[in-house]
Amino acid sequence: MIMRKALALPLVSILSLIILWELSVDYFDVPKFLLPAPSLILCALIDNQELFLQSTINTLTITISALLAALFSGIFLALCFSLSRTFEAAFYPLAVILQVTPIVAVAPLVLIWVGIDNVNRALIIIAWLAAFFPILSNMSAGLKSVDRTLNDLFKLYGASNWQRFHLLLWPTAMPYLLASLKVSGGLALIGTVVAEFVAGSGGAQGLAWRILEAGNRLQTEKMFAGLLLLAIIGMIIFYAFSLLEYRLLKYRR
Amino acid sequence: MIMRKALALPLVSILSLIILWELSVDYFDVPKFLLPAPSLILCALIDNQELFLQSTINTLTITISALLAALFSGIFLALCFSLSRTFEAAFYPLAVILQVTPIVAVAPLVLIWVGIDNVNRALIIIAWLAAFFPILSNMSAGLKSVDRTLNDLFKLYGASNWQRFHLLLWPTAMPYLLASLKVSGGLALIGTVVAEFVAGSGGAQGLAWRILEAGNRLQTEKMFAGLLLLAIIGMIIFYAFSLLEYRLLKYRR
Amino acid sequence: DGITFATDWKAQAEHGGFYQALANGYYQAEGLKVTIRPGGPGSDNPRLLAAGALDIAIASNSFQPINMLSAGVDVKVVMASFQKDPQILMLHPDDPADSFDQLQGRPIFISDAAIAAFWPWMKSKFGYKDQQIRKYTYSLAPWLVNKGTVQEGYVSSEPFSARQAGITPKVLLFADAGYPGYSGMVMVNNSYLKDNRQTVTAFVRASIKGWIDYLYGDPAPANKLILHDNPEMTPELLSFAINEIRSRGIAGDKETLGSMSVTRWETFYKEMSNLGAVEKGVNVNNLLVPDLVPGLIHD
Amino acid sequence: MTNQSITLKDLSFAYDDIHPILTGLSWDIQKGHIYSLLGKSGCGKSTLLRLIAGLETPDKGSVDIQTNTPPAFVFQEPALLPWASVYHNIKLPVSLGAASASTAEIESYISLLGLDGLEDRYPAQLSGGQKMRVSIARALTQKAEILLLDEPFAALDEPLRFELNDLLLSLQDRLKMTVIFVTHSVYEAAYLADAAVVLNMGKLQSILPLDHNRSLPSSKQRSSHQFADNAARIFRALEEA
Amino acid sequence: MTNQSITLKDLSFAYDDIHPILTGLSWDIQKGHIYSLLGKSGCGKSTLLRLIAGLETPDKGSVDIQTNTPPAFVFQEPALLPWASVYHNIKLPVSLGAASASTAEIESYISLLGLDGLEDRYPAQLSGGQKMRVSIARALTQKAEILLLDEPFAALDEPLRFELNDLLLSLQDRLKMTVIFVTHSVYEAAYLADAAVVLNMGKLQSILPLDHNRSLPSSKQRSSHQFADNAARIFRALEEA
Ligand SMILES: Nc1ncnc2c1ncn2[C@@H]1O[C@H](COP(=O)(O)OP(=O)(O)OP(=O)(O)O)[C@@H](O)[C@H]1O
Ligand SMILES: Nc1ncnc2c1ncn2[C@@H]1O[C@H](COP(=O)(O)OP(=O)(O)OP(=O)(O)O)[C@@H](O)[C@H]1O
Ligand SMILES: [Mg+2]
Ligand SMILES: [Mg+2]
Repeated sequence: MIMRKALALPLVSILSLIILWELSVDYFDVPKFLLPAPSLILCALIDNQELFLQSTINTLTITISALLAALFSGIFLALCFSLSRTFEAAFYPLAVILQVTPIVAVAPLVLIWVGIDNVNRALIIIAWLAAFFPILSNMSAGLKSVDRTLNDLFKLYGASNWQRFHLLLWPTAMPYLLASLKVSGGLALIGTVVAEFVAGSGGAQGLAWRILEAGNRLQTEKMFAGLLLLAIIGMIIFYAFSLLEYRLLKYRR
Repeated sequence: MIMRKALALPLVSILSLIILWELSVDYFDVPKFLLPAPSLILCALIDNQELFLQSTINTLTITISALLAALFSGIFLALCFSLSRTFEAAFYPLAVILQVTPIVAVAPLVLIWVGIDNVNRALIIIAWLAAFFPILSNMSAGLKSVDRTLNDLFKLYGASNWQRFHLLLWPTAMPYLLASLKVSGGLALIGTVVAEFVAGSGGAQGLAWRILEAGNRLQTEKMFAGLLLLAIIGMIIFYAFSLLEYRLLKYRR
Repeated sequence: DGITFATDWKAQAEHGGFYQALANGYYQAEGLKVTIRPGGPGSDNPRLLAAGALDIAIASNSFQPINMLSAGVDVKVVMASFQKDPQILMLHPDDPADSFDQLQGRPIFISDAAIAAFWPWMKSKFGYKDQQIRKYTYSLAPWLVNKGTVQEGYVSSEPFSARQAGITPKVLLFADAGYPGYSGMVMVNNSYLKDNRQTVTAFVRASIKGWIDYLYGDPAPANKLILHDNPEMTPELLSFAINEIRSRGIAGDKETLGSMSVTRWETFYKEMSNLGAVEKGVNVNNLLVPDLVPGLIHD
Repeated sequence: MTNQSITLKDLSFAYDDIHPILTGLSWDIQKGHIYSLLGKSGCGKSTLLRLIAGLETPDKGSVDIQTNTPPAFVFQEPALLPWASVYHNIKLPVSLGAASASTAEIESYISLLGLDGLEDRYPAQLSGGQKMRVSIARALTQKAEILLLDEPFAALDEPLRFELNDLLLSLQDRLKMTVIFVTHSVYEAAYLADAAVVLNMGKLQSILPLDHNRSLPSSKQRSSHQFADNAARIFRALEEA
Repeated sequence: MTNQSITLKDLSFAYDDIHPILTGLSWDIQKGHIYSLLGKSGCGKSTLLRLIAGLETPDKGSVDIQTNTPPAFVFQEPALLPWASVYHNIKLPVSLGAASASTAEIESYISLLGLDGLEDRYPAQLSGGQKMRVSIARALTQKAEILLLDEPFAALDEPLRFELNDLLLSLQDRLKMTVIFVTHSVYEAAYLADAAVVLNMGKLQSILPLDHNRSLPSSKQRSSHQFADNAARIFRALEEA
């Protein structure tokens, strides 16, 4: 029941938004290059479905790779940080620097580093840069929230670091990790798009390409079709993690 | 003692990185357009100090405004979501859409909306878009982590919503909020820079312009001076929140 | 009342004429209060103009106004700063190639704007493939370290930066290979034009005067403004750029500076629409205003 | 009839479909009486208190409370705010407007519970018994008409427990509140309660009225015949369960 | 000498500079004995157990343990993993390789503690006493040589408590482990312990050896003269504190 409601309501809200949009574009006579009507966007999507499908697959592939990389690296770094205060003090600043360095500025460096023929690798690295920090930050906070007595219990049992991690730290940090995944899922997606903007090649054309090309030609309905696909992917990622959260945390309280 | 160590180590690690950098640029004869030596960067910074100071102030102003806006809106939305499942189901998707929409695509809309002459307002809105989602997501997770018995206690006392918020929910969610602030602080900064790229007119003089135009003109040491300033601001924001975290959570366990 | 003129990048020599007109008071003499609003990589003049947020702005290339027209924006082009588009491809000095058609299969660093505009033309004209595209995000570094790659740019800008890095590149000008577009055009929202014909006329007159003065007189007043507006600009780059514009005839003859020909627009459109680079069924004549400034538009 | 403060009628409750906890329980709780609630671990004592407090909704039946102030509840766990000092934890009902104790009163409860000097500590810096005492102090500041205590003294040493038993009696004597307290100590029940109530199989198995001679000093009462008799009767009732 | 399993020498410990908890405490803990540790709430009993277990480091003095397996510890709070079922919580020491109980053994402890049918529940779905029993079961599966129990039975009803007391005695009889258990119940101490130890003002105030006639059935023992005598002696020691 709850799940059905949780599914129905967003649909209803989005649908009513779309209807409102369609009507007000019509009513206020909004120029279509500013905000095209949803019906036009849908047409653009259907007219170019094969193109969009391929682009979506390309973007999605990079997004998922980057998200996985962010997940593993974020968790791993957070773990290292939790094991050694010294390591944390020494390397956290570098993570912060990576986070606040504009992607346009690093993109050329990344491209040079991986070689201009490995565009996809460059895209993954750039999208990873965008996605990994929330996971690191939240995982660190999660690891710090470990219950003192449970910690003592594990000490008492002489648990190995690995046991401590997967039986105590991991489940403790889970709510934090899940919250960050919802953030990083979106960031990996948007990071991929930005990466395609700054480092993409003409070979594998992701959604960024579609959006940009359409935008440059003022084919705004086509551009919005690309944005729509992005929104849908973002939503799928977000609700997948929400579902996971619901499943995993159900028995906690 | 702990605090002193926590301060000294990052400094040491950054310093040794810089020295390594200087030496290897020299040793490997790295062309300066690729990676200028730290000494050159410092010179560029000093030579253009007034310019950089002004740019830093501009960027910082936008960043802080956007971060504050993200903080209040994120917390407020998360609260509304926690009060009403219906509201959450209806509006969370919109927040997700906002997160995954590329800034380049929305920038013109924002610019048109606030008026082309209110560039700063457009910048704040765009940077806010980048920063607010982690706060919302973490705050939501934090609000869900409320202890059941404490919740019962407040119910029993007939606490008002406001009391429940500031005496129970707020402190419960604090560790989550602080983790997200570390993320959003950086995102607000980088969001400001991106906003300056996409919406700033060349007249507005934030750090983005120093970085982009210097990069374009291959004045790489000047570009890195801009990046350095960004890194420093990012670090200050991050460590300010870390300190706050340390202070606020000291007595918890 | 004032008039805000939006350019397509930070202040540079490519906007020199407008700055000269401003600096020497040519606009003022016409009774105009002009503000120049520099653009950047994300500035989207066509969309802002289409949405009515801007009235008058630079069109970087001939594609922009045509795309606007085909999207249903009522826009007019009233002058062209450059008769030749300053777009180039740049090669490393020791590169064996010395013409466009020898660059098939080579990685080309090319900006988003160019991809949407020139790329289809280059593809069909020289047999390039999408796979060659590498994004140019306003840093020459990837090109500099990768011998054998090709770099897109402006004749008046990128070669200078390359020289700063110790490389004197080979330069291939699109226009020399038959690219028929104008550049640095002034485009105006037609509804604005209707109500402010006098103002626009005066603006064009003053701007042309500024350009002539900038290229053939003393460019110092404009340069001072440019250097002030853009701290990364250098006097050396400015004089390099002016020299390139002059010596390559980018702005055409002194006498016909600013003018456009209907036939050339039509040629451009025919070629590009045949390539599929722009939509079919647009009448480019609708872009032009024949007697706004007498003699500026000819057949 | 007018001196009934709580009426439970035909209460049924279950957390899930398989294990019924309460099955048609009825109880007329008299105003100003002290009840001790006994029963096997896991039989539903805490659940019953939660139902009375309105923290759970019965599946069937009704809970009827005639009172103006919210009941005071000492949960089985201390339930303290980890981020608030001992003092602020105790003051919580006052801060929330659910009670109106003066600073002097709050301080007197702190003293009575032996928490002097710990006011500025945080819960994480307290021993188990100290935490429980903070929770008791918090409930007392409320000066509620109904007191629901879930094993409040289980974590305390015997002398302190005796002291607090007497504290409760004297407060009750003054304020005439209705007290229901869960305990596992038969002797505590025998000493404190006006009636011992045994919960078993989802119903009240027996309600044993107990006699006391409160005029005697407490140590005398604890060694009196009456006391031994009370305890024996409770033991017997429990054994039947 | 050889039958000492733990030696505490001149232990001092404090959490902060102002409140010393232990001040030069010494204690020779005999192998295979059951000690009950009594003392005022907040006097440092839990802290002492933590020191013995090595969870705190003494400021001065030493803790010397001759044992191969880690001690089993029942904390004052249940300390269960909220995300693990009852069964997996009990199995934790085995999962961590700190003990090697078979599945049958684990199930037998579950039965002995009356937790049958609750194996798949999560801690949040248990009553207070049930949680504590899970914690006790977990400690027992460890089959450790040293058992440190911090008020393990405080949350349990008297009949169950008696049962578990006897379970502990029979296990001890078989396995000869050293047991230190904190309790507030003088009667429990009097029945279970070989010696009652009173902690006061940071030192062991007294160590009272207690006599039992374990050949009698438990109910007989509980009403024996010896038992009453043991209890009286402990009461007296506590009063001195
Ligand atoms: N983290 C801490 N910081 C400061 N003081 C503490 C801390 N933990 C415990 N204390 C203090 O140390 C003293 C001893 O605590 P301990 O938990 O050992 O008492 P206890 O004898 O087990 O009491 P109880 O019977 O109430 O459980 C108490 O007065 C307590 O306030
Ligand atoms: N959230 C829950 N979901 C399912 N069952 C629950 C839940 N909470 C408690 N129970 C079950 O309900 C029964 C009654 O629990 P309750 O806490 O009322 O017992 P109790 O009498 O207070 O026991 P104790 O003396 O051990 O505290 C127990 O068997 C328990 O397992
Ligand atoms: Mg209970
Ligand atoms: Mg204790």
